[in-house]
Amino acid sequence: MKNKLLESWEETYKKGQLTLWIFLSLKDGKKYVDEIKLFISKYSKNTISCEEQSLYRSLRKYVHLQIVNYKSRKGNKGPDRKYYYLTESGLELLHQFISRNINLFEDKKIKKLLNEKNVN
Amino acid sequence: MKNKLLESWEETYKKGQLTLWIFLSLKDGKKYVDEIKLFISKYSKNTISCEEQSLYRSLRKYVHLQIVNYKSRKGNKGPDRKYYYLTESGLELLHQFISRNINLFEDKKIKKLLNEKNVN
Amino acid sequence: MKKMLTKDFYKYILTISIITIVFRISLSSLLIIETWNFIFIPPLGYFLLMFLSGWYFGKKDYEYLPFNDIGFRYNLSTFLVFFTISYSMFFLGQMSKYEPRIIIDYTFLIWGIVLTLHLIFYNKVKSNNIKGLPKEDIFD
Amino acid sequence: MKKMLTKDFYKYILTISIITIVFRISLSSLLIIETWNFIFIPPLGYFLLMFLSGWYFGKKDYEYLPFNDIGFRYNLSTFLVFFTISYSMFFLGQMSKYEPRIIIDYTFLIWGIVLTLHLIFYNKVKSNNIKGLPKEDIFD
Repeated sequence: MKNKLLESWEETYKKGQLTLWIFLSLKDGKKYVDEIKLFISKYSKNTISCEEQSLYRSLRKYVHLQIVNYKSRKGNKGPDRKYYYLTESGLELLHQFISRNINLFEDKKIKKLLNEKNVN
Repeated sequence: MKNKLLESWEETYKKGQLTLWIFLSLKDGKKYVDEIKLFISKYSKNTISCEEQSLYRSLRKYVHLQIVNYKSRKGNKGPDRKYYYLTESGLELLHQFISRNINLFEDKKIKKLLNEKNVN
Repeated sequence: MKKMLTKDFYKYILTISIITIVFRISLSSLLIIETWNFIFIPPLGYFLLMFLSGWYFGKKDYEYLPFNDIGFRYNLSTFLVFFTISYSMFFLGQMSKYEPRIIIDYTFLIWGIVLTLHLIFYNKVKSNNIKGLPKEDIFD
Repeated sequence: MKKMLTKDFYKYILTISIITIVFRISLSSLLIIETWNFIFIPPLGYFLLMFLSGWYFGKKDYEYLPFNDIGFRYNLSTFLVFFTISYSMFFLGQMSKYEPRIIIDYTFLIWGIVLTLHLIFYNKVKSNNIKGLPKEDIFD
């Protein structure tokens, strides 16, 4: 049951995380879809895996909202690749989000709670 | 539009965060519902606010799953209060979750991306 | 399944037991005195009250803990209550001559088939549950 | 609204324009030669094809981007296509004597009321959208 619970928790948690990871991968530099996938699975240590389908879906939404944009460039072989990047407002959104939500974990007390094996 | 986007993102993100904050507040020590609420709004700097109703609902689920338990104690005045705490398996679940999902942000590259104002 | 026997669920069973007894007695009484004009009242009232009980307690129960049994508990318990009371009344000779055993037997058969199908579907969704709660709902 | 004019939406408009023209012409032709036995075919076929078009393109469109307009775009465009073609055919004298103007006018009136109600509901859900996308769906 323990693993099923962890799975279930991570499933819910990941829903809110995918956007963050996509944005971080794009902040790291222009990327096409496969590179974004690779970045996410590498740096999330495979806790967040995303299907190509849902990645495309998310990117289309961000492009529509003008927080992400892309340039078409020739791939090594085959058809043109879309290289995605964060727009000005996308970058600003990301920074706002990070400062409001991620930096919370930098708080001393929270850090202690996160890292100590047993306080209870 | 920018604030509406941030709002919308945080709305989705928070869904996966509430559990973590409840667990952290309980790891900090036995608490009753009002204290949990206070802990969360204080340490999340009001980014995560939870209605009492949904907090009770979540706690009932965790108690049912035996990852959280409670002891009834007399309150200052009025009826008994339920003091919630993490069970053994709840604590283990929390640690597994933290080591898989939160410590990712300790990665050097990710930290840099999170903190630098502009890399793009 | 045992974990799903909540307080509201027991209240439901108690409520429908009373409703069912009242229904059976009032129906048989009307049939015995052959009052055909008001014969529609017991079944109509029974249907409405049963529906409202299920709705009321089911909703309260779900708000307490979102068990995902697609209502199988409720179907099964209603089935058991209905036929325990109906067969008891029959064998105690409390029914009218217009209520032969065959009607109860056929109802039992058809409802039994529906219940079996319900059980099959319940077993399918069950695999997605942890202690009766649906996976994607637990940490939401 | 302008942002919602997607490729699939234009394909839908093109498709229903063709279907509507074929429907009007085939119906009028059958009425002119008074072939009553097959008169049910154009409206039935029209209904089915229109339904399938809306379903097919609407689904594709939603998969592309989940615009939340509760189908108002589709209702409005169908309304415009249908009456542009119907009134054009009428004023060009292409219709049978069994299709007087009053029928089209009444259809226009009733559909117009439905469309207005649809617009009211659309305006209500719109406030929850960002650039046409529903808030709770964007980062999901």
